[in-house]
Amino acid sequence: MTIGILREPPYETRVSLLPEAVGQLLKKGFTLLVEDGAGEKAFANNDSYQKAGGQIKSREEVVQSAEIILSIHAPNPISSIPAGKILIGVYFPLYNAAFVQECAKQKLTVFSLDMLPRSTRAQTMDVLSSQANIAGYRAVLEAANVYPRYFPMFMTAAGTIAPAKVLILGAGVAGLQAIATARRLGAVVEVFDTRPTVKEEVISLGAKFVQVEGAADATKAGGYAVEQTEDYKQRQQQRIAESIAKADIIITTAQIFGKKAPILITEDMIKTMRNGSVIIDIAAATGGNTPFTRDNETVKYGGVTIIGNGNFPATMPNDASKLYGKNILNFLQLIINKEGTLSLNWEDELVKGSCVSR
Amino acid sequence: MTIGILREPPYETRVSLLPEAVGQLLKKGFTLLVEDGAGEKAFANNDSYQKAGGQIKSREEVVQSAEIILSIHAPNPISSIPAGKILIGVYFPLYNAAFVQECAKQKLTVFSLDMLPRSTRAQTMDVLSSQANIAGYRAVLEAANVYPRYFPMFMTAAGTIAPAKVLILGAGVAGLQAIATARRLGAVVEVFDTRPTVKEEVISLGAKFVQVEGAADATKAGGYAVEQTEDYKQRQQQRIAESIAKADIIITTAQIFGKKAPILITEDMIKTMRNGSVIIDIAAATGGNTPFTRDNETVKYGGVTIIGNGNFPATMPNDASKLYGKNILNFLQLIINKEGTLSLNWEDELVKGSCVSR
Amino acid sequence: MELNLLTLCYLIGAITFILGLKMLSHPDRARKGNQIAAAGMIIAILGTIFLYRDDSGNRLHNYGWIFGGILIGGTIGTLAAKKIKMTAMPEMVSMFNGMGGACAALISIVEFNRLVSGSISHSGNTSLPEEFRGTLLIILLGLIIGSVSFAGSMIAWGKLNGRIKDFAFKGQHVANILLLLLTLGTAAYLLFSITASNAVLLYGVLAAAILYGVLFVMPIGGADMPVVISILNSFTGVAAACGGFLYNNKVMLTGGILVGAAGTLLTILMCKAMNRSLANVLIGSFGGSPEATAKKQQGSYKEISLSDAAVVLAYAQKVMIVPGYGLAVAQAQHACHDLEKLLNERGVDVKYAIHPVAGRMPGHMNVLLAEADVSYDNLEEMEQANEEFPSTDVVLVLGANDVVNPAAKTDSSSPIYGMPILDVELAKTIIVNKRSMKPGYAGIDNELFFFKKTSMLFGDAKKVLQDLIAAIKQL
Amino acid sequence: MELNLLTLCYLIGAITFILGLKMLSHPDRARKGNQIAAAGMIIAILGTIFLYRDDSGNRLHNYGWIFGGILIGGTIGTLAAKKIKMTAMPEMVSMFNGMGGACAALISIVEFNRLVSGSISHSGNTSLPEEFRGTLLIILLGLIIGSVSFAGSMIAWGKLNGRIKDFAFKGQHVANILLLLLTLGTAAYLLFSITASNAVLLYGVLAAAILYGVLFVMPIGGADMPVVISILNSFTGVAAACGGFLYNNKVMLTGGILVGAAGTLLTILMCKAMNRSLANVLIGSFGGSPEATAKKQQGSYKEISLSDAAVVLAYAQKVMIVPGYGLAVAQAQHACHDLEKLLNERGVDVKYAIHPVAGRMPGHMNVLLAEADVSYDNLEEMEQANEEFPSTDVVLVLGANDVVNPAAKTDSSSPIYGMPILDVELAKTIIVNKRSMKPGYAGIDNELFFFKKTSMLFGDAKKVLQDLIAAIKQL
Amino acid sequence: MIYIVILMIFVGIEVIGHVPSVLHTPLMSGANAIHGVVIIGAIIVMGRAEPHNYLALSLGFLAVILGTLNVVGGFVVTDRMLEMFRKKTK
Amino acid sequence: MIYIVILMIFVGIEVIGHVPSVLHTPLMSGANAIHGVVIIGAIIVMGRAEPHNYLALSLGFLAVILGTLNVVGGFVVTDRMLEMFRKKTK
Ligand SMILES: NC(=O)c1ccc[n+]([C@@H]2O[C@H](COP(=O)([O-])OP(=O)(O)OC[C@H]3O[C@@H](n4cnc5c(N)ncnc54)[C@H](OP(=O)(O)O)[C@@H]3O)[C@@H](O)[C@H]2O)c1
Ligand SMILES: NC(=O)c1ccc[n+]([C@@H]2O[C@H](COP(=O)([O-])OP(=O)(O)OC[C@H]3O[C@@H](n4cnc5c(N)ncnc54)[C@H](OP(=O)(O)O)[C@@H]3O)[C@@H](O)[C@H]2O)c1
Ligand SMILES: NC(=O)c1ccc[n+]([C@@H]2O[C@H](COP(=O)([O-])OP(=O)(O)OC[C@H]3O[C@@H](n4cnc5c(N)ncnc54)[C@H](O)[C@@H]3O)[C@@H](O)[C@H]2O)c1
Ligand SMILES: NC(=O)c1ccc[n+]([C@@H]2O[C@H](COP(=O)([O-])OP(=O)(O)OC[C@H]3O[C@@H](n4cnc5c(N)ncnc54)[C@H](O)[C@@H]3O)[C@@H](O)[C@H]2O)c1
Repeated sequence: MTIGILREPPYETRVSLLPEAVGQLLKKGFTLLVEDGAGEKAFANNDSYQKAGGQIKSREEVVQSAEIILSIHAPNPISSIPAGKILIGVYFPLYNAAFVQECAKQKLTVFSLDMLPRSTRAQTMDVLSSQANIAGYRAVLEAANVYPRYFPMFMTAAGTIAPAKVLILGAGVAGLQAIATARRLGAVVEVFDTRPTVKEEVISLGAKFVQVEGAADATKAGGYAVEQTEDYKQRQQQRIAESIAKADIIITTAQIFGKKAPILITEDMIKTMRNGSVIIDIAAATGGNTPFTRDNETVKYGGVTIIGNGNFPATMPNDASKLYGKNILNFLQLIINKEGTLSLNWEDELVKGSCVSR
Repeated sequence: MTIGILREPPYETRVSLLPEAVGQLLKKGFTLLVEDGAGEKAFANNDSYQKAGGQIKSREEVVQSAEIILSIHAPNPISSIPAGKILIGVYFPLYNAAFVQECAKQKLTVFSLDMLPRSTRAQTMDVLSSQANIAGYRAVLEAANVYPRYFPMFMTAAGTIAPAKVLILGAGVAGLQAIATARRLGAVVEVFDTRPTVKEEVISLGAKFVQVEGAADATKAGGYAVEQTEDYKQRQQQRIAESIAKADIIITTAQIFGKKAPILITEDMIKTMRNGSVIIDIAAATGGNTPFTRDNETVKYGGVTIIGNGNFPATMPNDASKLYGKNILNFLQLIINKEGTLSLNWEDELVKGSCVSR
Repeated sequence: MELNLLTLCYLIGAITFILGLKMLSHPDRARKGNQIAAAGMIIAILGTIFLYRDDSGNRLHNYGWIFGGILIGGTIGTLAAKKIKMTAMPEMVSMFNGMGGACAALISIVEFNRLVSGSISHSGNTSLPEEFRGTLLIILLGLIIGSVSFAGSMIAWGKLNGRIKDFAFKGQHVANILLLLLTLGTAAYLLFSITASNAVLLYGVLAAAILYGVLFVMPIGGADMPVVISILNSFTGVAAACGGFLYNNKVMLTGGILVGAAGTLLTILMCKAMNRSLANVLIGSFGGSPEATAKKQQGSYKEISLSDAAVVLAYAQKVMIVPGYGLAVAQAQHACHDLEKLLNERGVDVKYAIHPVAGRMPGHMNVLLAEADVSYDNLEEMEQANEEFPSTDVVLVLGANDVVNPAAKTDSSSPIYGMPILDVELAKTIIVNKRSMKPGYAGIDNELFFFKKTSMLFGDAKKVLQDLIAAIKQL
Repeated sequence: MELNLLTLCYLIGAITFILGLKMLSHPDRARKGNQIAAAGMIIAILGTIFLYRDDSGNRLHNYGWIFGGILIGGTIGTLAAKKIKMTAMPEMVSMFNGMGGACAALISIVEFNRLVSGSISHSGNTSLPEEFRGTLLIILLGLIIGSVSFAGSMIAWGKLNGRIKDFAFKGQHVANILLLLLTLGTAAYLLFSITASNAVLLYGVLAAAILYGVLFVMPIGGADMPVVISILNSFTGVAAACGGFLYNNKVMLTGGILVGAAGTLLTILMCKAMNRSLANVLIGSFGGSPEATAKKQQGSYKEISLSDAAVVLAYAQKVMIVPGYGLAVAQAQHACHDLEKLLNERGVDVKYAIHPVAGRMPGHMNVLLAEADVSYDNLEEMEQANEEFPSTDVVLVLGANDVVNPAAKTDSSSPIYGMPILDVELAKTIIVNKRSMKPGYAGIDNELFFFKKTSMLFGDAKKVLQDLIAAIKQL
Repeated sequence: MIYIVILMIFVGIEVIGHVPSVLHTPLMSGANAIHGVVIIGAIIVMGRAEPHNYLALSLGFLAVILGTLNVVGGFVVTDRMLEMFRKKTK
Repeated sequence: MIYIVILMIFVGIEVIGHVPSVLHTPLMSGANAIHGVVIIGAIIVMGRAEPHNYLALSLGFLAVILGTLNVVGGFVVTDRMLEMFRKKTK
């Protein structure tokens, strides 16, 4: 079987498979076609792909010869992909209905890994987890870099520096990793989330959880957050407002699966913040958790810097690609049998769940 | 007495005294003149100075009326400062002989705080320490931000990530803080320095010290490094070469007081490094520890990113200014008596040591 | 200051008993202690055989019988003790204890007859001369205690090897007390108004005591047998001490009382280790505690006490720690690292087996253990760890659940079916620490906890680890 | 089974002595234990006075004298014990111990005379009848041991309150042994060939024993006196036990032997705590150890033992930890945090006083303690800490030196003069942990270590902290 | 006598005050062997039984056998149990 | 007697096996008070001295005084020492 690796659009630095993963697939008898310059920005040049056994081809050639085509973002235009191919990537179909329709038109079999159920079994191919983990880590590093003060506490001959106060809104995978990283750097961390079970998880990372009573029960939504009542939202905003006024750094990750991200930080709240404070909005891709967030942009509001970045993994392309590639390898094992031929088990909820067009 | 705070040159973000320190001096009966926009980039606008009791003036007014003039970098041109004034800052006279002569010509009394002896007593006014500490911290953050992989080890469903290997060359104040920060982020840290006493200090921070035998004895040089013999340099380079080939991140801080920084990483060594590796050169201001270092520039050599930054404290202007200001306050206590008048005790080695022109 | 050779032998015997018992309470010296006590015993026995003189200075006779008896008893005892399987040892102990009790009872019978024939029948008295009252008391005590101990031990033995089933009837508690009173009453009657004719009542006492012993042990559940054996053990000790009074024999007296006292304390300690009171064990059993039965229904897991876990860990060669989300919840990373260091100091090889999805975020365990400064070199990835489990003595699972659930391999209907897990069951012993039998993230039960090799160590991970550390330090 | 009221009194006495001593070895119950033993003693004394019958069944007489003596002794004893200063207690103990010894010796003298007049002079025998040989042996032993104990204790008492100076001559070691042999020889001679005429030799034995006691203690240094007192204490115990043999009095016997055994063990434990052997204490003293004098020249600091430090910390209300570079070198941050938590659990308030330049880089202590997860709230800046020191019971300095050097305030010629320091000397007690008396970064000596309030606890910080934790857990 | 009893009780309690609970069973077993001293009583009974007092002889003989069983079996079993602890003497 | 002596030695050693070293001095002092039992000997001497045996009377009297000193002083001093530990019973 032939697998093709496409070069991502210019704004993306990752690649769906690194040379090291290419080598593993070759051993299993696959042929690998790599689009020219696909891994360049992820510190994997054509040479290294060739050394691993991949063949460098033009995009046209890859698209034509490969049976399975890997690309993180949807290839543009989708019509450039011949019918019958299998596409694997992260296409966010819930935010992109047009894409799904086009795929169906082209008769493509498309697996969007963001649609995998968040079950324990799916974890090895759960790209949302592996990439959100990076997002949480990088968001804190970004914040520390932009913040004009120290994170850790210092008592020095030139005076005492208080530790930075970090507030994290939304403790999914990204939020949890942000907690861990901020604590590593010595910050004092407070966390908000609407799902009540998160409290224990937050405490297990040594941070403080500030609970707003009366959240809607999310346990039935398969681990994802559900939308909350108006009253709850108000009380939450009030409670958050208090913490925001004290925070030096805010990292927001609150997303609701398939919906626009909720606004958690209003203009008034931002006004209460100290000069030099930083807001990092990981939910920027789905609209952001502040009214000013713009994806991939740094906005200044008064003395507060608001950085929207929905694609933090791209800031750490090598490891991000490595983990993404490992997820892909695991997914391929699911859809390809031991003889190396395609075998799609539509009974399997992972296969069924992740397929958006066939 | 009147103290003036100058606005720094455009490349500097710090300011020599923040509003909070202004308040403290006012209480002691000083008058404070602040150049328009002096603290802007350090997140201290004119308003906040005025609230603290300072008077916003033009540069001309400040220079004329103040008896003591504070500026981190030397005012340019120096001839703009009227004779008889006292200047306090960090002027690196050893690298800038012309400046010293000009000051003498202008009949200025100039204290350059980098010339303070590095004694226990001088620590409260030791700007080199307080700023180098920032440099070490920021250098690691910068490296983590540029490095395309994780620092900490992770064992996840999407594969295991090995911890980043950080090599730190030179374990002065900046180097030590770099060790601490890199270890906080979960990296594995190795350290080189020529001074043998540093070994214990490095171990006290949980890092590994790789000793090159036969360093020249530096104990007599007042804590600063001395230049080493040719033979030693060679063996050192060989030993370093081995570690460099393995390192993902290198942070170089090796400086020799009053001299050009030694070249520790040669071109050949850089070639052995992995794609995506990062070198942060804190010694960039005095020439850098690699042949390619350029101060305040990011250079790419193959897959290796070399960042030269001799002024890391400027990347964290608020706390950097706060600590600098505290150093200045402590130094003022030394040269001003309880009645609030100048009293220069030339017997005191701190006063004597730091004065470069009178 | 009556010093002669026999006294010396007895003195040595008594001292070795004390020393032996003392050494028996320390793991490293226990075996030596046992041997020392045995040596002392031999000295005391040989001394008795060859040096004993009765009040009128006569040597013992009937050597043939004596040596014959010793030979027979010795051979059977050695063989039985050597052949028995390790797991059947407690029942063996119970049996031997019963033998001791029977021996004491037999002695009492013989001495009773001697007393009756010597002081009443032959001397023509109708009642016992006052000065023998004390002797009679001791004889009767020895008889009763010895018989109860004998009968109880035999029942305990039968229960342990499964030949005798639990048996209880309503009101048995009251019946037992009545029976005990009857036994003591008859004995008291004998004590104060013995005549040549009512002397046979002795056999009534004997029968009643045996019956009491049977009824006493009958209703107590098999799991509590060790406690019962321990009590009966101290009974036999007291019975032996009665012999000591009888013959004014110091070594019997000291040995008997020593065992009586130590046995009683030991019984209490055992109950404590099981977190129950002695009364609860002995009486609570009547009717069967509902708690215990409830546990049984859900399958049977077994618990391990802290100090047992401590010994198991301290004497292992290689220990693998499997951290999970519970370790993070308890924030027990530092305690865990401390345990690792402590075991290392004792020469135990300790590694961590990190499952990729342990915890609640990718790399959760790495973050956690890095905080406690656990060396990266000691962390093993799943594949690596799975290779090492077969050569691992003890796996210590700390607040992990799903990641060690064998259902992922065996039960295709399980929601986690197909997920690779840590194959901890390949190791020799598994100790699982969690707070309860509640499931983990995936919400499913874990068969591992019911495996034969697995023991549960309930409690908050931090507390448990701290206690473990303290316990290991005491070893 | 001789049970009468007096026996019961004595039994109670013996049991209370054992219980009392047992409780005395646990800090929380020590006081109660002492009181129990005292109560038992009162019972035994009253029992003796009112219930004692001699062999022929006579009551005691001379009540006036007896009560008079008790009244006088009791009054003096109580007053002396109450008035004495806390610091002078050891010498008091020594004195009382001497009294006990003297008492035993006096009893021996009286009994000797009774024996001689009863069995030799008055009965017309020329030599002692064989059956009294044992009694004589015990009398002589009591005399010698009692006298040595008396004389030694008085010397120890004198040394402790400074009235008697160390005194030794060349060959004293040999002389002492000869004197001892002489004493024992004379006693042996008396034992085997006593007649009415050579009975006065007894006083020779007495004198020799007293002289031996004096010479035995004379050369031993004041610092080792507690060990000596402890030995003499167990001597007196044995002397009292001799009395027990003499009168076949069980309570004297048990009490005496108990003290003799426990005292001997205690002596050994004391030597261990000082890291010396008993022989070293008793013999090494001859000629004075050069080590000790070397220490003295450099000024005198005092060391504290681990377990003392443990008690001082565990029973404090408020402890302030001053971390320094040494803590980092030892990588003892986790152990330090553990100590903090342990003390917290015991209700002790623990804070850290962070000096701005402690360590070797700005914020070194913050980095270090953050690694061990010490809460930021427990870190106090220098100014804040200096305000709290006066209300602090114990300051524990861990590997810090320059930052607590008072020379910065007092000695204008010091290179660190003018640097603000942590004023630890304001606290009640200061314990300093470092590995030696070597100076820190600034290379200057630290007067603090020689302060009266300061005790040194030498060793690697990590090791010391771990040991401290273990010691506190045992309390 | 009464002193010996009381002291022995103290000794018994003190001596095993700090047993770790793994040692409970071996300790019990060891104690079990120790109370086998009854055998001395049996020997005495046996040794002074009149040659024609068959009751005494036979009961005594039985007592000796049982006592020996207790002693020998007890010590051997204990020893076997304790073998487990020998593995590593550390 | 010999049994009592030996058992007592065991008890003595066991009982103080685990003293923390701060308690060394109070423990010594308490033991010191306990060996004051000699006073019983003194009382006996005194109590059965013949009214005219002045040597016995005076020595006995002295012995009673000294013994009482030992007992009373010993206990009281120990008690005072131990007051220090009362501060916090925890
Ligand atoms: N790693 C990830 O990225 C990630 C993300 C989301 C979900 N998950 C899922 O989380 C699970 C991880 O498995 P796991 O084995 O680590 O955890 P787990 O299966 O959730 O089990 C944790 C166990 O720890 C026990 N526990 C909780 N608090 C404790 C305490 N204070 N002391 C002692 N024990 C305590 C609990 O039992 P008691 O209540 O009886 O004490 C519980 O059974 C997997 O199912 C995985 O799929 C992982
Ligand atoms: N903070 C900064 O930025 C900075 C930078 C450079 C220099 N300094 C200077 O460093 C000094 C800091 O003061 P400090 O009190 O923290 O340290 P210090 O004065 O250097 O004293 C440290 C003490 O720790 C003891 N020690 C070393 N290793 C130990 C171990 N393993 N266990 C126990 N004790 C150990 C040493 O005594 P033994 O050898 O007897 O054990 C030493 O006396 C100041 O003089 C300061 O000026 C500070
Ligand atoms: N089974 C597995 O092994 C596995 C693996 C990965 C993730 N998960 C689960 O999937 C779930 C989603 O994880 P994710 O990282 O993709 O989450 P996400 O990115 O969808 O959402 C991020 C977080 O924002 C929170 N949030 C939403 N609205 C909010 C609001 N108004 N205020 C505050 N917080 C708000 C959510 O509760 C969530 O915790 C989690 O429960 C996670 O544990 C499970
Ligand atoms: N007394 C005090 O309290 C105090 C306060 C601050 C600093 N200091 C001391 O001052 C000294 C200088 O500190 P700094 O941070 O300003 O140092 P620096 O910036 O002058 O030099 C940085 C480090 O580079 C090292 N170095 C020089 N040449 C090297 C080479 N060829 N290879 C490897 N390493 C090389 C030096 O040894 C030094 O450790 C240190 O000893 C420090 O402890 C003392």
